[in-house]
Amino acid sequence: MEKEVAIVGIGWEGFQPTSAHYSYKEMIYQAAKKAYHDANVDPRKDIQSFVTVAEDFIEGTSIFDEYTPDQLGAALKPMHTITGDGLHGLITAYLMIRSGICQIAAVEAHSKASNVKTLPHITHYALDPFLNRPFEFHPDFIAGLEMTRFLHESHLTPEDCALVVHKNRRNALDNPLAPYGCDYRLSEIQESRPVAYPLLESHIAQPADGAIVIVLAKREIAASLSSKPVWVIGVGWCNDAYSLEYRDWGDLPYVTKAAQMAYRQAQIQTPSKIIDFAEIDDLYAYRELMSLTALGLVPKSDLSDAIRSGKLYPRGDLPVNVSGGSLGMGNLLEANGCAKLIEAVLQLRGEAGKSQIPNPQIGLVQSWRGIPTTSAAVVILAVS
Amino acid sequence: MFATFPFALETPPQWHGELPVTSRYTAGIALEKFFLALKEEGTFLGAHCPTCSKTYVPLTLFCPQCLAELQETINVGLQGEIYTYTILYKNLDGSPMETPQVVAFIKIADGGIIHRVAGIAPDQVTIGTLVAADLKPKEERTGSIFDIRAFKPLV
Amino acid sequence: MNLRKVAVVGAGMTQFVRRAKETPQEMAFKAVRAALDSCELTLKDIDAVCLGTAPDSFDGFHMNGEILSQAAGAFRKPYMRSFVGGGTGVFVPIQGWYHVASGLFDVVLVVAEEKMSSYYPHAQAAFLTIFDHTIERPLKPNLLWIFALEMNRYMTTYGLSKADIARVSVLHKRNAADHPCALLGDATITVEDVLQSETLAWPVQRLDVSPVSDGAVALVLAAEHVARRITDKPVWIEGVGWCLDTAYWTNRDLAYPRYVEIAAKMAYEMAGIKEPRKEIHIAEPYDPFDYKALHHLEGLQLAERGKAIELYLNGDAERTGNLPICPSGGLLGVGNPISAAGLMKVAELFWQLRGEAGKRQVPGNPRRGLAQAWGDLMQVGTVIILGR
Amino acid sequence: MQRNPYVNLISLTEDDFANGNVLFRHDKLNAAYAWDTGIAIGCFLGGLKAGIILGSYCANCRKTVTPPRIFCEWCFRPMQRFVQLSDTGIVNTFSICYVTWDVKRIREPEIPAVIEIDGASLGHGFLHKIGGVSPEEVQIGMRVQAVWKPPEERCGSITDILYFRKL
Repeated sequence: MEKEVAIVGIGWEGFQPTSAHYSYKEMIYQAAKKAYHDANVDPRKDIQSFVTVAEDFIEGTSIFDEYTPDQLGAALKPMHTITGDGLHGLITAYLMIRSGICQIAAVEAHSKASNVKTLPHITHYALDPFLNRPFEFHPDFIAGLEMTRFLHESHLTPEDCALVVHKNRRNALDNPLAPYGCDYRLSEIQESRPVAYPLLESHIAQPADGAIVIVLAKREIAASLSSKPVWVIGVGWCNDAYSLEYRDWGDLPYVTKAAQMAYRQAQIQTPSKIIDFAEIDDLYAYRELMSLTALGLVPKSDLSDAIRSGKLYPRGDLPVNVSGGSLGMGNLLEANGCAKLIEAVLQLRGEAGKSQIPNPQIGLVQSWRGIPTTSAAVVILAVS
Repeated sequence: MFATFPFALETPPQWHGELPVTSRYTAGIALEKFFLALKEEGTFLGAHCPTCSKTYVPLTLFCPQCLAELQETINVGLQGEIYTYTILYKNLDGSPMETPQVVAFIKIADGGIIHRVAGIAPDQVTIGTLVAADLKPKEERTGSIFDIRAFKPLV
Repeated sequence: MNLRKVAVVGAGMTQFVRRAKETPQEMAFKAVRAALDSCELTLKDIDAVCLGTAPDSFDGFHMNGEILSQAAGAFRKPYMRSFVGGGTGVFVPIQGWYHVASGLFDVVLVVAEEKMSSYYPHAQAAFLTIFDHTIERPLKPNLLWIFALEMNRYMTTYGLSKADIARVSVLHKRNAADHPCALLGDATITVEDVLQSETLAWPVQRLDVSPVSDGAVALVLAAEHVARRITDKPVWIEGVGWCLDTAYWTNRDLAYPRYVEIAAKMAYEMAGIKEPRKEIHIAEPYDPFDYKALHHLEGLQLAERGKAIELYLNGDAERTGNLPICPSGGLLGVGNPISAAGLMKVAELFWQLRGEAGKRQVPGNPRRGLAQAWGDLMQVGTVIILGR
Repeated sequence: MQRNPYVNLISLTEDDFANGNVLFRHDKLNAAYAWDTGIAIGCFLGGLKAGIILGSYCANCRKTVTPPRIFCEWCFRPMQRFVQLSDTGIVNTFSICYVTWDVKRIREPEIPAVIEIDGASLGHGFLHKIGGVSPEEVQIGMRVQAVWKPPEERCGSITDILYFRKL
């Protein structure tokens, strides 16, 4: 197991459906100062490289990169933007530290989803202008197509997906960061409005605002900064065919590839035995089940049993999305992966409060950039 | 400590704006050829990659898997099968649709087309149903995805 | 620092044109294909892909990085897009560098693409929204404003004349006449032509500005042990540096790019360069406007403050001079498809240092070159140093 | 060189589009936002509505900046307080712009400028326009003053200042 790079500080602000009291800069500043305090670093002196993840059309600014440095203490420092999920940003910091170009790096991810008034229209602009856009379908049709094929191949039912919603929203009640906690009855979930059959409104993570900052450090100094460094022992990321016409609808080969890369690095042969808990993509409830298989954690044929037996609940053998996931914490756009990473770090440090699972050693975090992408990232964390 | 300004100010909580983006896209080398064939010949074209043994529909200039420039164009007809589908209830702006639509990915060779399915009740649609593109008459075709009215089950 | 050695082993680029028929994906594919062919590799040999493209508004796709992934060779491969505005073109090879230097990958593709003509009717509209949404956009600023404001501050601070600055445009556009991919090469352009061109936003005139264009460029990077197998002429990445200044651009000294200085010093330190003016043999500073080349040469420590123009006045900047500047023809001559233009400069160094630059070849077997790009609100510097 | 690394593209003219020689399609992004102004910019806009220009003071750096923020980007400490600045200043730099963003000629040139605001630390200002003066008269270092909209027309916007005039 490689212990080259550790997470030495985390900070967050939110998560809430709205955040009108702060501008995005002010919101990020709150998260940053907490993370730097947690890592015991001064950004102006100690941090050598900074990364933000953001997309222009979500921010409403062309070249949003311009507005990233000040709230992180990164002015006149090496800083760049990655247009990816927060985990891509974290992996970027990890790569830079391993390359030797820096020893301490910070990563920031945020969402001001409440400020974006036309998100489906913006997502629509990511589709092919000749083949897909002329229909002007709501982009959730893509999730509908994927869910149908996945249920067909896995012999699962919409009820299995509703159980995921039930679990994650209930988990969220124990997570102070999560605004969407609720102990729903299964019937309430199943009676929600259809969006793109078999996808229901209740299966979809609702938008939320928030900011997250994470500080990473090289092995030699990690121990001096943190009494509980959380080691990044494996990273993987991958894309698949972008075109809707050329992709695989029933599987997530890009999640599998990303996971295999991370497992190889972490020297994990049988992840289902080694991973103590997982914080994974659940932007749509069926994606949690689909990802579990793609990650090699639960075979397709065992998924229904896994969700029905309690295995995936906080006290089960493989707790999944103890944080409440995106269904419970909200869809934080590019910050989704980092929100899950926060939970994983707190769990491994033993600081997860009511959500704490007993003595976890190795956790897996996985994210997906959402519709219509085929872009996933996986990070495996460990304490010793 | 941060002290706020000593007298009350009327502070606007939000500032409204837009990101104006107006685009003129070319269909490009491959899709232009694909749509012209649809318009003129009433057929779909695919591109064959001999290395990967794949035939991509719609036509592409390059193989996404090995990045070879694809020279071989194959006429793949108008038929395919429903590989997956959904019934869409929501418009792009989030409002409910008056009549929910059946949208499917029609698999053709190693690619396919996303389009509406017609001529079958939504609750009768199943994966594996064989369908064919229902084209507009030639004189009405413009080289667009709407040259296909919908896909209909084969009888 | 004991860093893993990384080489550039292949490069390819498309022509830079005003309006391409090809889609952004098709353009990226063509550049990647040419880069792979140039070093006789296939996509199987590629471990990961790094991509750069400037604002999504140009190509006209939300998440443009995702759209381009398939064309950039990222099918079932690790893939990320980096973004530092106009600085992106020189940042992508830096991103490629840290991918390889991390030890996780041996061969990485680096791709930059821009199709500005997709923004219709006018690509400049994309720049209206680079300004602060609340306190600047209501004034309806356009891109020319900030360049003109910076140029005026720079000229006034150092007492430079428009006629002197025009020499930059003339040299670069003349150089570009020898580039097979150039959009605006002109072997006969004169200072008078520049001075008589239309005044857009004083002091900026039409021929002070690089043209809006479409194009794509790709490089192949490899770790040392692989690079030596692929080619007997590897070109090493000796130094990288980047720096982003505060977004509060109206609180800064616009006459001097501190951020370029810091980025350059980071790259010089990594490359072990103590006297850049002696140790850099070719410079490709970023030149979207003619004065910017001067501004950047000063930030790069290749000229004293206010004195970069002397390199042009005394002939040092010419291909046969002591410090050839933009032998490619630069953005002013080859064209400015934002991120692709930056990467074009790095490709130029690769060809120059291998002695493969054809009619553009700088004589005397240059050993080391520097490329730099710049972007955002006059805010970011990206620097790479290549050597053989 | 083993292979030609330069690849041709098919270059189109506007006529190719007009004459139907190329298949193309127009589209328009529908992207609307309501950005939270937050504490600092919210107060700045509130100040403009009240006819005053605000900055903020960093006790650590002993510096007053504008537009205001609640944290200092240089020392990363919280700022101490908002400060009312003067509505006068000097021209840091300017341009005389003869074209619109899409490079169409305009009759009356616009004069954008960075105005260093009196009361803020040296070199600190913001973007605005100069008016009520002929372009030849404008110089770097010129003293200027804000010309405000009448109070009833002010809405808490940077455009509550119409322009800066020569003093």
